[in-house]
Amino acid sequence: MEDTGTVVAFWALAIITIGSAFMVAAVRNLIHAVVFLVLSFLGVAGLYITLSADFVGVVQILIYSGAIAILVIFAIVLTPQAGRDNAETSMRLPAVVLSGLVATMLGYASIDTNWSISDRPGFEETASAIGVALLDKYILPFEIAAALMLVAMLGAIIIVRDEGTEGAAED
Amino acid sequence: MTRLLAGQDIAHQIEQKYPEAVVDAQPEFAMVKADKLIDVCTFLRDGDLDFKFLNSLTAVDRLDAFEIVYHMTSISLNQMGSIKISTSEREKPVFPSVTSVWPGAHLQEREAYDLMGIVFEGHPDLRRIFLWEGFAGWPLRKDYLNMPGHMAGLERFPGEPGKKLEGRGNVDA
Amino acid sequence: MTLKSEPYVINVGPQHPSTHGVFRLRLTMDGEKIIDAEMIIGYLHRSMEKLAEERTYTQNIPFTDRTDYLAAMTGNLAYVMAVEKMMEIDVPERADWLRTIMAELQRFASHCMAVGTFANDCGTWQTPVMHMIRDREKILDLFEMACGARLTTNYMRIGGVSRDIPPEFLPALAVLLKDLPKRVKEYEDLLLNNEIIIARSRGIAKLTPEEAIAYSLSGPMLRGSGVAWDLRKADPYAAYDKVEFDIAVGTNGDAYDRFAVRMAEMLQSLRILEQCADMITEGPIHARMSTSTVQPVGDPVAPLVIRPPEGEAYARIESPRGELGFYIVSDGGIAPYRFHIRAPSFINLTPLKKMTVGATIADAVVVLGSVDIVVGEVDR
Amino acid sequence: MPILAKWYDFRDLGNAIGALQDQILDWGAPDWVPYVVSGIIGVVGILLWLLVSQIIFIWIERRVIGLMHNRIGPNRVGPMGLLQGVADAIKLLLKEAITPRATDTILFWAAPIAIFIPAMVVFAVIPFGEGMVLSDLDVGVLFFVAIGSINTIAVFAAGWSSNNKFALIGAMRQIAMLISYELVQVFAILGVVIMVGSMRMVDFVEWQSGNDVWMFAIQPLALVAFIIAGLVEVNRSPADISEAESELIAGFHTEYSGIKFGFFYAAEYFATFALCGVIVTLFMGGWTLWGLEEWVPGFLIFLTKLYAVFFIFIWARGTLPRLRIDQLMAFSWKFLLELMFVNILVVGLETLIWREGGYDAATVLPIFAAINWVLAIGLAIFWARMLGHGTASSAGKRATLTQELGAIYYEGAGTPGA
Repeated sequence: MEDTGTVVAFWALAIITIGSAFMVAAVRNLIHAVVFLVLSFLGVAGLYITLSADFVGVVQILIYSGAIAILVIFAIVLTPQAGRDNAETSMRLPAVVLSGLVATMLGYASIDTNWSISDRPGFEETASAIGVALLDKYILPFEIAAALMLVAMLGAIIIVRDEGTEGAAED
Repeated sequence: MTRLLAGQDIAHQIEQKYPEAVVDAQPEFAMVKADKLIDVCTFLRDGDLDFKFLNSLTAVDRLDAFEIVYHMTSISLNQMGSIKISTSEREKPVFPSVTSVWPGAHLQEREAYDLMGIVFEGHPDLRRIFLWEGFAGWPLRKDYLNMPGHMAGLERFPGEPGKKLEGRGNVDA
Repeated sequence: MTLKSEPYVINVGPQHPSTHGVFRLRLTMDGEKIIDAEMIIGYLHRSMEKLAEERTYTQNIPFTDRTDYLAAMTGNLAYVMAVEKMMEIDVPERADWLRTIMAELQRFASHCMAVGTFANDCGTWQTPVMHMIRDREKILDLFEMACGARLTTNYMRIGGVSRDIPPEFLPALAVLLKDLPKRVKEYEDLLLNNEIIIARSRGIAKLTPEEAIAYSLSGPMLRGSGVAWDLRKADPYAAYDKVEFDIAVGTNGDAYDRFAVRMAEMLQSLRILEQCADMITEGPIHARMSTSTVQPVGDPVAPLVIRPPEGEAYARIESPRGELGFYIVSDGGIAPYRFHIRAPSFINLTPLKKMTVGATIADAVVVLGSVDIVVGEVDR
Repeated sequence: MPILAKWYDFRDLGNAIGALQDQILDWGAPDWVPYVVSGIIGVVGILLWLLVSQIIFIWIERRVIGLMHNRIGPNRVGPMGLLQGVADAIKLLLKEAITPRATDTILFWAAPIAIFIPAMVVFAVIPFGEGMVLSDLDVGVLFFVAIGSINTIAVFAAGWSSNNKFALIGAMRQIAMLISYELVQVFAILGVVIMVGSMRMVDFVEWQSGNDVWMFAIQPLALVAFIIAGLVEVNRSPADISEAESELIAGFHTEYSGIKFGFFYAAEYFATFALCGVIVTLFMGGWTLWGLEEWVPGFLIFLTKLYAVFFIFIWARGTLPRLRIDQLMAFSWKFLLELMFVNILVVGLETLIWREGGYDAATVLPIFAAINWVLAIGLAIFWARMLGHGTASSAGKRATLTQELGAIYYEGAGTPGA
């Protein structure tokens, strides 16, 4: 982790992620905010890769910047009332102060504690390690999550279905 | 061969149903009263003449009157006939619209209105079809943009011997 | 939880790759579904009916090429037959045969364009239309051999045809008639049974026979809805009563059936042409005009100025797009008093709104392709 | 393995790079410099190859489609029209890149770049030859799918920011298609990954050359689904819905002109090259050809296969008509996805039997191949019949011929296109 390449990469990605995250809140146009959100997702994916967790990094790109961003975009585009700009709120000052406090607290906590570096060598084969862990050690949460998602999907279809039955049914 | 029904036969059929509807009967067409048009057309379509197919609807400017000529065909009997209606009103000729009888007349009536200035009452959407809304005048009328005293149409080829029609002066040699 | 979505308006045309000319369709869309369609035409309106009143009967013949520029021969034939009907001229037999040959060649060429552009609208990348245009070129060469022009032929005259076909015309036609049927069968196998074209056009813009007759549709539109009505059979003109052919009829009245009807009609045209090629007789190609008309100096056969008796006449023929009729009123003058063209493309557009509302933009394009309009004839 | 391990033995480009690295280290550069230098050389190599092959392929595509239309195709620019690609590039460079007034300028400017980058980054994972892969991730295939999913955002940004109704419809259609066909693509790859047992691209090639069989012989269904999903992803006919000329003028890049449009045009070609590369690696044995790679450099075999697959796409573009957007979606959700589920189930069982039973590949693979081929064809026909495709009402029918004037032949039975 100490050789110069990854340190440079880390700091570059950190700046991108934090910067675009900040821009998400600061920029006026809502669609620009979403694009910056996607940029921060990619930054986080880059950070995963610097930690040589390549499977999680790639899945982060696939899931977050591929699917969830589209979800957010459709949400924005399909809600008619949503004005296209970040609403002007009077709570701007207290928001800044509060976020400043939280940031300093987190910063202090992360710098002050001495993280114990585990001596075990990094995984080369991260993908198979995750696969094995998912399917034997954590099989129960894996199945519950699958069932939950299935229920959610069916719920979504049912909500749309009965509302559109007369339209969609016959043509 | 398609049998061309003479105007007299059609007039005879119409008279049985609507006695006073027929004004005149010529070999090519039967002239019908304008206000009786809808009843006559519905009878022609649904009666035993079975004129379900309207071939064409044409507006003719006869200088002293406007005529609408309807050509109809009966597909089952392979017969063809035509009727006419006429009005001497020059400024704003008004006729009943046959779109209720034959929907096929929809565009043809809009064309007659657009080019000849004939208003069809009961037409669902009577607007100009070819020209833009603000266009002044009705182009197909004989007196449209005429030089004073000259009527449109070539009556005699310059230098051509032979009779000359009255009231139809043109560039004479 | 109904999503409030406000409709938006889209202009398809007048400059658009698939509107077959300057034809504008203003669609009001709710998402992908069309809720209102309005056609705005008149961009090519040259008011031919007014111009024709200022020219003699013979000078009007070139106008009829330019209304339906994809089927000029049938345009000439219809106008010329109307005037002959008014003057009771009977045309010599050879002229009848020539007229039938030219009309059927024109139908094949026009259907080539119609079927090709319909496949284009279904999304093929110009491949079928290029092959069909190649066949159409061969027919245009025949026209050029016969009357010197490929598109605006101006071939027919009142009382006959302008000039006889050169000796090498019939051999060239025979060669053509040998390989065109194979071509059309190839197109039928490739396009008729193509699943994607079937999926795109089956069930689109269905019209029942009663609706088709009520909307006074004609030609492949009417026959696509199952009504076996063909003017060449109903009221045989030229030499159609001497040739054997069938009427092609669809069964479901949708865009696919009109496409199938046009394909079948192409084969029937070739069948007629074979019979005409070997049954054509020798003889004069122009009727001798009666003395009542003005005789010019020199050629007694084709008078310079024709003056039909007072009266009116409505003659109609089966053009590739439908019933093409000419209603001519004469007041004894040398120019028609009223010259009305019954344009099949214009009237076939009447149910356009009924056919496109409820469908998507992709369907509206396919519907327009199946109606097969020529804007020159729509706007006149 | 290479007899002459000298730097000029170009059969394995690794030699040249290796020699270069030793040279740099001799000059006493810090340890990370050769790493960066070889990275740059790799990137420049791929970029050059991409640009050259794109320019040549513009010409090849228009020529081949021309021949399908029995016309000649471009022959004006340069000898036999060979410089057509160059002419297009220059034209696009010189044309003014117009920005319509009411557009969202930042997004409008960023969209072409956002589309161009993923199309380039994908090549980092594709193995051109022995040891010739820019970054040998052991999640290679997943990287390809993940990068593919980014250009959905770029397409939306392009469609949304150009403030043009046609562009918006095109963008919405494109997003809907990409999402539904991404699933099919992932499941198609899953079948192959299960059998090979790893996601490293080089492993696929080694597995196929080791067992002397091409993956598409064993899993035809996965190949067909992957090609169709690929066609949709790179937006080429018969699925070029969002830029369907006959309906929307040019889909989401209607408002772009000049080099901005050039980026869209180039990105489409690069994405297609990448797709062909992955198809060749996954299904057609990458750079190996039954031992030929000993003599002929691997990347030449790989490129010929890649261009052959690209030809199939051109062929599809020249002949097949376009599906409507809802039919394309129905095809993915109602047809392809179910086939993929069954495919994964069967492949999973087969691999389980193979691994647990400990059989060797030579006996077991032909059986799997037979099962999978029969399954693919049988399942496709059965499922299509279930959805009502092959039935009589939707079959192609000639018009009926009749002599009877005025008769009515209307049955009204035709069901709308399934």
